[in-house]
Amino acid sequence: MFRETEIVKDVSSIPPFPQDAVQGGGGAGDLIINVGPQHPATHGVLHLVITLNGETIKKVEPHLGYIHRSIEKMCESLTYRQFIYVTSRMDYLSAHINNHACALCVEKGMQIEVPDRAQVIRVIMDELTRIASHELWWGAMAMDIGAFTPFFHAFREREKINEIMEETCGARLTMNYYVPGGLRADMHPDFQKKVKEFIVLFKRKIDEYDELVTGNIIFINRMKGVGMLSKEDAVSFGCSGPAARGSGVHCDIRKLYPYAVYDKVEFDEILETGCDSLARYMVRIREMKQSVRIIEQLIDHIPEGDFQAKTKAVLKLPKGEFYTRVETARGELGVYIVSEGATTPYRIKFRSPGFSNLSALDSMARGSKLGDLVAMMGTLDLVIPDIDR
Amino acid sequence: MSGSTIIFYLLAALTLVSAVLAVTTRMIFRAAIYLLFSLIGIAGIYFWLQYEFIAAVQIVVYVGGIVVLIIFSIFLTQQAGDELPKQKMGRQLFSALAAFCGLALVLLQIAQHAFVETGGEVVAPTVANIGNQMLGVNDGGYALPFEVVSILLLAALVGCIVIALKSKPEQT
Amino acid sequence: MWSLTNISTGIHDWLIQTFNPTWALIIEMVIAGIAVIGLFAVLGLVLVLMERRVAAWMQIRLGPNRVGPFGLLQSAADTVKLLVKEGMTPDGADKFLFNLAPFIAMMVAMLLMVPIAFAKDFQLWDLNIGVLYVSAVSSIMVISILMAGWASNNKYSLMGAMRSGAQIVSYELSAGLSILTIVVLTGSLNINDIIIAQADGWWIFKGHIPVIISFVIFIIAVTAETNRAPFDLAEAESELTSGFHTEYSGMKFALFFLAEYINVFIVCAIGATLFLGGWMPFHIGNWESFNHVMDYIPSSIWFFGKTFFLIFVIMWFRWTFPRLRIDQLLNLEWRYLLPISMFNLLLATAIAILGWHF
Amino acid sequence: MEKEELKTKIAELLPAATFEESGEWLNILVTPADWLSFAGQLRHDERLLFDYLFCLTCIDFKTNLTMVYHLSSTTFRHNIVIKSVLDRARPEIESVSHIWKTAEFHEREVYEMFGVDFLNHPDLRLLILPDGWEGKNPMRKDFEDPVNMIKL
Repeated sequence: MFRETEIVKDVSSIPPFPQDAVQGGGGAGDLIINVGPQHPATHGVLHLVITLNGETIKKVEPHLGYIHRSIEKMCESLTYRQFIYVTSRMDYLSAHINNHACALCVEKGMQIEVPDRAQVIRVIMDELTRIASHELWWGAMAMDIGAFTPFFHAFREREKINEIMEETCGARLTMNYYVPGGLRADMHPDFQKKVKEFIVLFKRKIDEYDELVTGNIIFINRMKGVGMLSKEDAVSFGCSGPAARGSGVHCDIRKLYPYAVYDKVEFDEILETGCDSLARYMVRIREMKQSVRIIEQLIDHIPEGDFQAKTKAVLKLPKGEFYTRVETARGELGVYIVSEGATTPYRIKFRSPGFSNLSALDSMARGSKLGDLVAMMGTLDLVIPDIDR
Repeated sequence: MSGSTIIFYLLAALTLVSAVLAVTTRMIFRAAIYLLFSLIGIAGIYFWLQYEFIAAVQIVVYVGGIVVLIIFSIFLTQQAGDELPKQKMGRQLFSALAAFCGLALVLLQIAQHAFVETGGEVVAPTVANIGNQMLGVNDGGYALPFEVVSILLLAALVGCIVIALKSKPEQT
Repeated sequence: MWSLTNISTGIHDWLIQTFNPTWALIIEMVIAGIAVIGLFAVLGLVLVLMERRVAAWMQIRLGPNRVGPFGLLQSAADTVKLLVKEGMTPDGADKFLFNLAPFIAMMVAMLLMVPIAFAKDFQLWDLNIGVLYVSAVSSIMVISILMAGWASNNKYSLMGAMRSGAQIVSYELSAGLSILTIVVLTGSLNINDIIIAQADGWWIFKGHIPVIISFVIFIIAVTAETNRAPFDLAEAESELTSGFHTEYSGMKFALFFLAEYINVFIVCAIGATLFLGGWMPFHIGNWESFNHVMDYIPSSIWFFGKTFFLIFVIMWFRWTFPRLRIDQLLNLEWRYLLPISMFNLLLATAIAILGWHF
Repeated sequence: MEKEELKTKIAELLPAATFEESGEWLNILVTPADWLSFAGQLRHDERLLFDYLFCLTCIDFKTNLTMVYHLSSTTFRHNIVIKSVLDRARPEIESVSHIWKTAEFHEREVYEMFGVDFLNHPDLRLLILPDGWEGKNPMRKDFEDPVNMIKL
């Protein structure tokens, strides 16, 4: 293993890619190719060993760990105030929502009442994060399919969200805005105004997205019937989020186990029954519209009051086990804390949505063409740090 | 030596050298590429003779069709970079003999027949003339051979499709 | 009136008077060679810049704007960068073929310049089979891609080469058939004859619906033949990283890159010649006064204007459409384009025989 | 289904199970030997239908290793937690990857991080750790890595 302290002088000592390690592959006429760890389709350091017969995929085998930082182990030595910020680096596209899950778990253990103002701002932030994440997914997926332009169109609107985030949280990607008991700081005075402006703009632009990509005949042909994931398989593989809702699985945590103020706002859980890539695509596109709907209901009704509950200086969770789950842009994020009553968690487990969604890739991809693989990976919306943790 | 002659000798050298290389190289893909150069050299000679139509057809058929076909069959059957094993001495001798016999036959024919200048009028090889000749049914027309060849090609095409359709159920 | 014709005839006359015929011919060849290479360099720079500008315009960004005025020198800077970069040959590659492939691509692109009429009476070689020559020589292009894919000893490259081979060989058929539509209407393979036949109106206007259909098919087919998006499966970077030129770097990569753009230029030039009248100004039937006014615009401007319009259309495709999948690509050709263009050819033949075109 | 109902139902299926109701959900403690047949019953019993394994992990309690399975039903929307205490020296448990397909990846992760041996797992190899990783399991409490770990 190559630690930082060792410098590899002899290149030949680096072990080759594990081509022989593929089980069940390597038959006559099979071609084994490595997609990744550096490959334009993987959006990160994911390594897929693919067994091909001609252009047809026989097996896809993910090799993970290229960006594994052992966040779970790291959290064992961080206090309950500190560990939240590490989770922003997991699924960096839904940093707020990750923080929300951790904050909820600590609040549940400590039985802290979070003020209404903080709850509402949290939900608005979560939904803005979801829109931003889906926008990036939309652009990146269109780029996988071969259309470059949507990427820039998506980033134009995402930039507006990032500006709003920057003003209120001081950061654009890894925000670290939530603390146990509420928010780190109150929202920026311009927050409401800017969010309203963004919503007006975004509602117009999302129709433009549909014109540019959704209605395109080539795009529909590339997505329809590609990467079939049946409802049973989706449940069995533990898929969640848009990937499972595209197969008609009722799994939106915001509806099933409402947290914060999700039980007080009106929105629809998007279900598509196509089970293919197009269905997963449509779920995300329609989800963005629902997120806008949630923000619209809340933005004018942010209650006055504290943004943070009074908490002790040192947080100590009572002995026991606490599990919370939230709906990130990619699916169900579970935070499982085992506490021994100390200031740091004894064991912490993040049930990340990407990890389970990725496990379904092999069964989805078998028998389809190599070109379809990028469509599947695109619609699963894999974020590699979320998978590796 | 005029410029025209130099061009001829250059083209002839290209054709011959790549033909020799095509049979002597032990890398199968290179052999195909040398064959390609040899065919392009022949097309060049046609251009030099100002038979542009024949030259273009030579390129379309041999380069665009046959060599691509050969390359595809190499792709599907061979491993990249592998050298073919060296042939046995007996085989080498036999092929050298066969090549020599062929050469002797051609030289014999050339030596036996004198090249006479044609006295008739020069027929410009325009496309219209070629077309008339190809589809003409009168004396000197090639309609019958043309049709026979097209039936042969059609039969080959149908055969290919039949073979391609047959092998499918065996795989699964 | 200023025109390229006068310059070329002037040089020719002077050479004939000054030297003996052999030397005059050799010098003319050298001049033509230098002119082609010069045009190559200029076209490469212009097209790369144009591509980036068009892309930037469609993607709401600025594009190159730092090097030189309005970023005009950006592609020159890129060329310098590529020239001084290390050209690596991977271990295990067939080095001879690996290094040969980009040159073949380049040579083919250069050879294709031969029959193109850039302006009135301004052509390297007035071949009597000009159109056939173009489709014949462009079929050598596939060899360079196959060679590059094989010799790289890389699986991505090999797959890219296979895809590209299947694609180019298939789409050559419809491109050829749509060219034949015009050949049938004109009755000649000679590029000049085809242009002269459009003196009373371009084929796209006077050839009824069959010519419009074949124009559309031609544009689709040549987009596929030049491996441009949405048919860029040979180098689909989200699937095959870079396809057949994954292993190329430095100037060898630049040659492939340049050859692609020159090929785009050439197919657009052919398209402009066949369907939009080449250097022929916009004429309406026998309306002499209007035609005369149009003749005041130099023929080279007409030619380059039309060609660059078609290039823009092809770039527009690239920055708008998603990529097709390999089986969809072949289905499109064999199930739709080929039968349509065959039927279309029959229709055009009937029109030509019955003299129904204007 | 309420906690009590679940409890009676599960007690029918597996009398040997012990319960713990302190947490949010019903916790059931099973022995590794009982686990496989019990898992099949949980998945297929018509009144339980626990078809969604949403979290599979392991905890190193220094004296033992505890496998934790969080199960949910997409039909009835009830949740339970299954725990199984393993011997720390030779941790072994039956794989459930053929019952819940997601377990295949999660078990591979637990295998490399905690060294739990999953019997009858179809493809028990390293998933996250680099190839050729030998030695200790990083998530165990006694794991030491003087080079890369920074102690606070």
